[in-house]
Amino acid sequence: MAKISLTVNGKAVTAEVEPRTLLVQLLRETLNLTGTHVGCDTSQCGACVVHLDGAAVKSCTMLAVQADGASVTTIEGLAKGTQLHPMQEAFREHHGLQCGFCTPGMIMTAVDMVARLGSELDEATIRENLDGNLCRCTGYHNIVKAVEAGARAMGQPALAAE
Amino acid sequence: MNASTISTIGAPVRRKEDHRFITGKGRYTDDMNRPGQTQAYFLRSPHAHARIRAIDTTAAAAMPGVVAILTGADLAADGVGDLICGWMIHSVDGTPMRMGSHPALAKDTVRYVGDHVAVVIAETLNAAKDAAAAVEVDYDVLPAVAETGRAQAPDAPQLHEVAPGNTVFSWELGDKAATDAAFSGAAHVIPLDLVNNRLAPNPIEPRAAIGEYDSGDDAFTLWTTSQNPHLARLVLSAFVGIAPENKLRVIAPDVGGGFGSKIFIYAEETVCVWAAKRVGRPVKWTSDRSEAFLSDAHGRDHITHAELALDAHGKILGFRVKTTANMGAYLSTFASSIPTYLYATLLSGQYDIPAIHCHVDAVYTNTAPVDAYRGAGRPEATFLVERIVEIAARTLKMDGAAFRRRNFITSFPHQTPVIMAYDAGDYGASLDKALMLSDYAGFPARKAEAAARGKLRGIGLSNYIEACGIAPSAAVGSLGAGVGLWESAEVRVNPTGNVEVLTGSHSHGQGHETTFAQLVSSRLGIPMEQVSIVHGDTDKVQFGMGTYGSRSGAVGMSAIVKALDKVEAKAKKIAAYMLEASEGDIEFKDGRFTVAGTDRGLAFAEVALNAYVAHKFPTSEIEPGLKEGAFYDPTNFTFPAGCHVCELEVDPDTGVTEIVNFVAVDDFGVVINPMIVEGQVHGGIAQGVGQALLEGVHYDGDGQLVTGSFMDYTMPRAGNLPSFRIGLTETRCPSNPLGIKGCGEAGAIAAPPAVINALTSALGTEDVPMPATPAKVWQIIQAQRAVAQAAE
Amino acid sequence: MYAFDYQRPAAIEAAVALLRAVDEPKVLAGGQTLLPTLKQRLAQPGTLVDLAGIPGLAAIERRGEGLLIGAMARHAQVAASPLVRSVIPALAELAGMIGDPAVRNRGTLGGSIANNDPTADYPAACLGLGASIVTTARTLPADDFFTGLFETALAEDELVVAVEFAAPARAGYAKFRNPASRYAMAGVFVAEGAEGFRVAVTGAGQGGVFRWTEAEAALAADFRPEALDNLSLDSADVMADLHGSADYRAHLVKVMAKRAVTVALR
Amino acid sequence: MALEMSGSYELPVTREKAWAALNDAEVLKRCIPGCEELEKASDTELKAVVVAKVGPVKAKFRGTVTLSEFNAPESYRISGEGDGGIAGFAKGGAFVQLTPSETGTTLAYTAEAQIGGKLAQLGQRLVAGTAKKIADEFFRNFAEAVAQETSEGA
Repeated sequence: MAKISLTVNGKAVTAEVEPRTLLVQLLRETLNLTGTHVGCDTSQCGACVVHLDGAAVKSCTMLAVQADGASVTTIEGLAKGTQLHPMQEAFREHHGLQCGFCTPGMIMTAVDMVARLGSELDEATIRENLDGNLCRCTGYHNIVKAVEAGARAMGQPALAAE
Repeated sequence: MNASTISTIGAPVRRKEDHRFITGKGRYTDDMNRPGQTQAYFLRSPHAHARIRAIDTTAAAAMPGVVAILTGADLAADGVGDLICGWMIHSVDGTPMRMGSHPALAKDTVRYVGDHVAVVIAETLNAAKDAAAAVEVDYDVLPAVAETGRAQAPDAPQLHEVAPGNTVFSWELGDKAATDAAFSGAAHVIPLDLVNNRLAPNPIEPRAAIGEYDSGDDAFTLWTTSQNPHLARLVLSAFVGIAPENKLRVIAPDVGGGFGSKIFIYAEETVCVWAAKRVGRPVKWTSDRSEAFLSDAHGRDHITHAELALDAHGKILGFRVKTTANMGAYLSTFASSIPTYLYATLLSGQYDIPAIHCHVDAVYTNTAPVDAYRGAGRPEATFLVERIVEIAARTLKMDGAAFRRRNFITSFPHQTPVIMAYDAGDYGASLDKALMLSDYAGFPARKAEAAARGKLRGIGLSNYIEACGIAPSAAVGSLGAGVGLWESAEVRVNPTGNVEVLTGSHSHGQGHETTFAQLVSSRLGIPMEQVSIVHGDTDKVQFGMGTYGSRSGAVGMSAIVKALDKVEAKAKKIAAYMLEASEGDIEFKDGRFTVAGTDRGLAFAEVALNAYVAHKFPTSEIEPGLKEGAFYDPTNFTFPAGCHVCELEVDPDTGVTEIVNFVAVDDFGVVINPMIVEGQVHGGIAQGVGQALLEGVHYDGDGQLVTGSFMDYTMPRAGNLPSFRIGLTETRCPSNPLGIKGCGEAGAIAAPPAVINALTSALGTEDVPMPATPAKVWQIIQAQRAVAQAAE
Repeated sequence: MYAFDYQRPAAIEAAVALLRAVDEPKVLAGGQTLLPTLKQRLAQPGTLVDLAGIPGLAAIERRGEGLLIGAMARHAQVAASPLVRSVIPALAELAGMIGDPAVRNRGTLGGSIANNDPTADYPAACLGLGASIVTTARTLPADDFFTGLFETALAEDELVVAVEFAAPARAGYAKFRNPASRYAMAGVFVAEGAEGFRVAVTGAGQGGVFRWTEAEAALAADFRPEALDNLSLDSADVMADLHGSADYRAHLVKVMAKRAVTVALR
Repeated sequence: MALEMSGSYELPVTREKAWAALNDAEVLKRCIPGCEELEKASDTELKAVVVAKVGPVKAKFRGTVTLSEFNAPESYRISGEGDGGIAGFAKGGAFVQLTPSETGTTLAYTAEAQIGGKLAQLGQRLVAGTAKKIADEFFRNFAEAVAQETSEGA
């Protein structure tokens, strides 16, 4: 067993884990943060995307021990209290989800996309940057619209100042 | 528009369920854990066909953390019954279909890679997997057959003794003599051979189950990823024999997509609930994606030869079809109905075809079972009809749209020669709108412009029809269904005027919590937030048939309407007493009961409260309370139809196909929430494009699955698809009170022929297989160039 | 996963010492190939030696006219680095085409080349740019480093420390992605360096990354896409699988080579 | 999935010596890539433990190597099958033919390989290259082994 300390959604966490424990297992099974999902075993579907020190990673392709000392944000940590994150709002407003299973990973990927590429994203850029996230319900049409709108909302000073 | 307002039918109301999904608070089966829970891991056959000589679990059972290792022998010892197929099909000679025994854990033979050999139950999943590696299975490997077209060969290995020649049934529909006669008088006969490729449904949530046994009550609970928990309970009770229905509760919580694959009763959930009593602790299993590829029922997999008879002017005279349908190694829950009553009955398409005959052989192969996948039979029918119609038009040098128009059914009701009686539609209207939205007339100029850039551009039409709202119990019963396909609803009005609606439909992405609430809100005049939709729990909802076949709107919501009618009728009686008026004078509008011609009235909530207080009316005449239930069985299927147009470009250097425009015009009858309906169309198109260009399950000659992960099975990604252009036309469905037809499968049904008709038009050859991958398209272009060079 | 021990040494010497001392060690860099393999129980290492705790291994520095990129530099870091984008833009572009954004945030240069997957991108860049691979034991040219399918010249107790890239006069990379996995079905890196023209091909060779010498000669004579028109890659040693025949891949190599030249000429 | 390969090697020894080596368990053990154990169960059957390593994948197979279709000293078939537990199974075989040549003996082979279970499901893209590599390695090792024996003998 290994003892690890990390920050998850702003809270300090320490845990004893077997080295073979995946980060996603730590989140789901130990910390009961079940918003992060597992949809494949070959690092392709992106349902497990979380932010590690601010960057999107696939939490099913990372050991919990590798996150020792890091700061992790999951879908549960995105909203500020009852105030939804603009990207969450955009997914709801633009019907960017159906069954909801891929949604947490999609939203985390979208937020990361804005952090890397800015808030004015065209359709081609969005589609290319969703390459690591699979959705079987929406045909991506409304996800693309949601990401575009969410990005723009994230760029608005009023919201950015919050 | 917000969910808190009073809704109207036809408004794009934002979804009530979204809040929990976008905040990570959804509750899917794998998110749940039960006290004392154990983990199950299934040991699966690596061979496509083998006899099991022996299973030695001694070493494995002694490993740390192992609770139990169970095999088919244990299942048999407990008298657990086989998994069944619930739809009886009879062969042409009158014999019933040949159903091979399908135990949840193999008895003595495994018949496909991934077949269930044993289950290891342990304290942790790692411990279960560690032990599974130590189970020794002595296999006598047998020859296997995986190809649909080889299953009936005289030398093919035999899967089930009861099914000689691997033939499940040899079935037909239509009038053979009339069809032959139509062909004998034809000016043109268009032949077509095609393969409808096998697909993996791949909802992003893998299947999962937790079985629990309460020895105090001698009762079981099963949490599972099901599209129809009541059907699961029925089958597990009545056929598999796990427990009587009153001692088995099945809960399907949030379910992450299904597309058909979560309708069926599988080995894994059966074993989890059975084993829970055996080990005296809850047993949990969650599929990983590799297992899903092996064991979730696949879709499609047909080989077809067809011929279309035409007169000299392009009028269709007759249609002749011979299909071989691969059922996989066992008959899954609804498998037999897919290539028969959900396929052959749609072979008339949107066209007036006087004579049709279809013969279907269903065969066993050493592959995963095949069953309903989004569209289920109707995509196979539509692909065939729309390909052969397109080829006919091209052969006769007619415009595809004009050819279709010449053959459209234009008056309703219309009885086809293959059972279906189309009740309403306007196929010309959807074609017109699709041609306009796609700028069909401007295509030649765009093609020329693309050619100047070195690209091959094509356009393709698909005029589909589907039979949805899979329901009329008498109809499906006469065709062999083992269950009725009505739907139930219960409307519970609480004393403070808010409402819980219990439905037998099940939502796994379709947005029922919103659409159903929208219906109730508009009908009762109460805000959306005062309406809760309850589904997916057999202890809460008495019975229901679940969600598939685009039936939740047409059938499920109609049941709610019927229950609401009863609620309103009773509330009017109560209101009449309270308002001291006669019942006949009470009107209900915008959430108020009023006395006709006066300003006297009561809000819905006031009447609800008084229904429970019960002081103001004689309870000898009117029972207290306000709760009504209904079962609704429609009089016919519904017939959504429309026209999809695909325009694409091929890069001849790489064989890559890019869809540049996709237009979908659909007639779904009355639409409750257009936002949700369009979302359903988008998703369906993506799966249809996937079938046409990307997706294909491939077994090698030994029956090994070689597309067993997302590394080799190409799922549609955002970059494979364009944004779609969606249009609606509306003819009201006459067979249900809301006029709804259903929208869940249209995209998956319509898109494949639209794409392939476009691709064949771009390439100038009809022989383009699905999935038309870049490698295959490039090969076709090379072959054409070789022929052209040889001709020079 | 099978159980294993986990070590995160703080110095490269300690990492090498661990490789010598422990039973069945396996080096963990970005883990984007290793962890999926372990999850499927297709390997059973005794100890994972994680290089993430070693300071300085992710540095990207100017080295003479070229670049020195640390083994633990993540793909996203290389793709976004202003230094890489100005000195060898084709290398930054290649890094930005690997996997998907989340994978690029974990995957590393050193991990990629030490694994030498026949469909990985970085081996093409290293071979195409004539890079030098700096290990804990020596510095060796890319031509000698990649020795075959999943094979390199690395000894059991040897680690990649960094890769030294000379700045080419011009370079370009073009990749045809496998539709399912997104790995290269044909990836071609074309460069004009101080020592001449190089064309390195990944995704197609049965033995992994290789140089297409006929194309190099043709480009040396005429650095334009058209210079490759009359060439064709012999498909005898080209990979064939469900996604494409050897002929198709060989053809794709040529198409991608031409596109890479076009990129280089931008 | 089944794959077919072929190749040939020049051996600097007589056909009889090459034939003897082909039937020598010790030589075979040294030549089969990753072979950890090879014990004779009979004249034609050997029990084998082979570790196959392909990139990050490392799987241990337990099984048998069988020699058959003897036509001494010209040709035989060598085939093997192994159970890799969770990884699945692998089977392979080669028909080996020896013909005298100017410098000694020409060894020509046609080989086929097949894998099943998880390896077939997940390793699709690597199967062909790996099978070819293993076959090449075996016969290259064999050519080296007999050459070495000759030089040692001389």
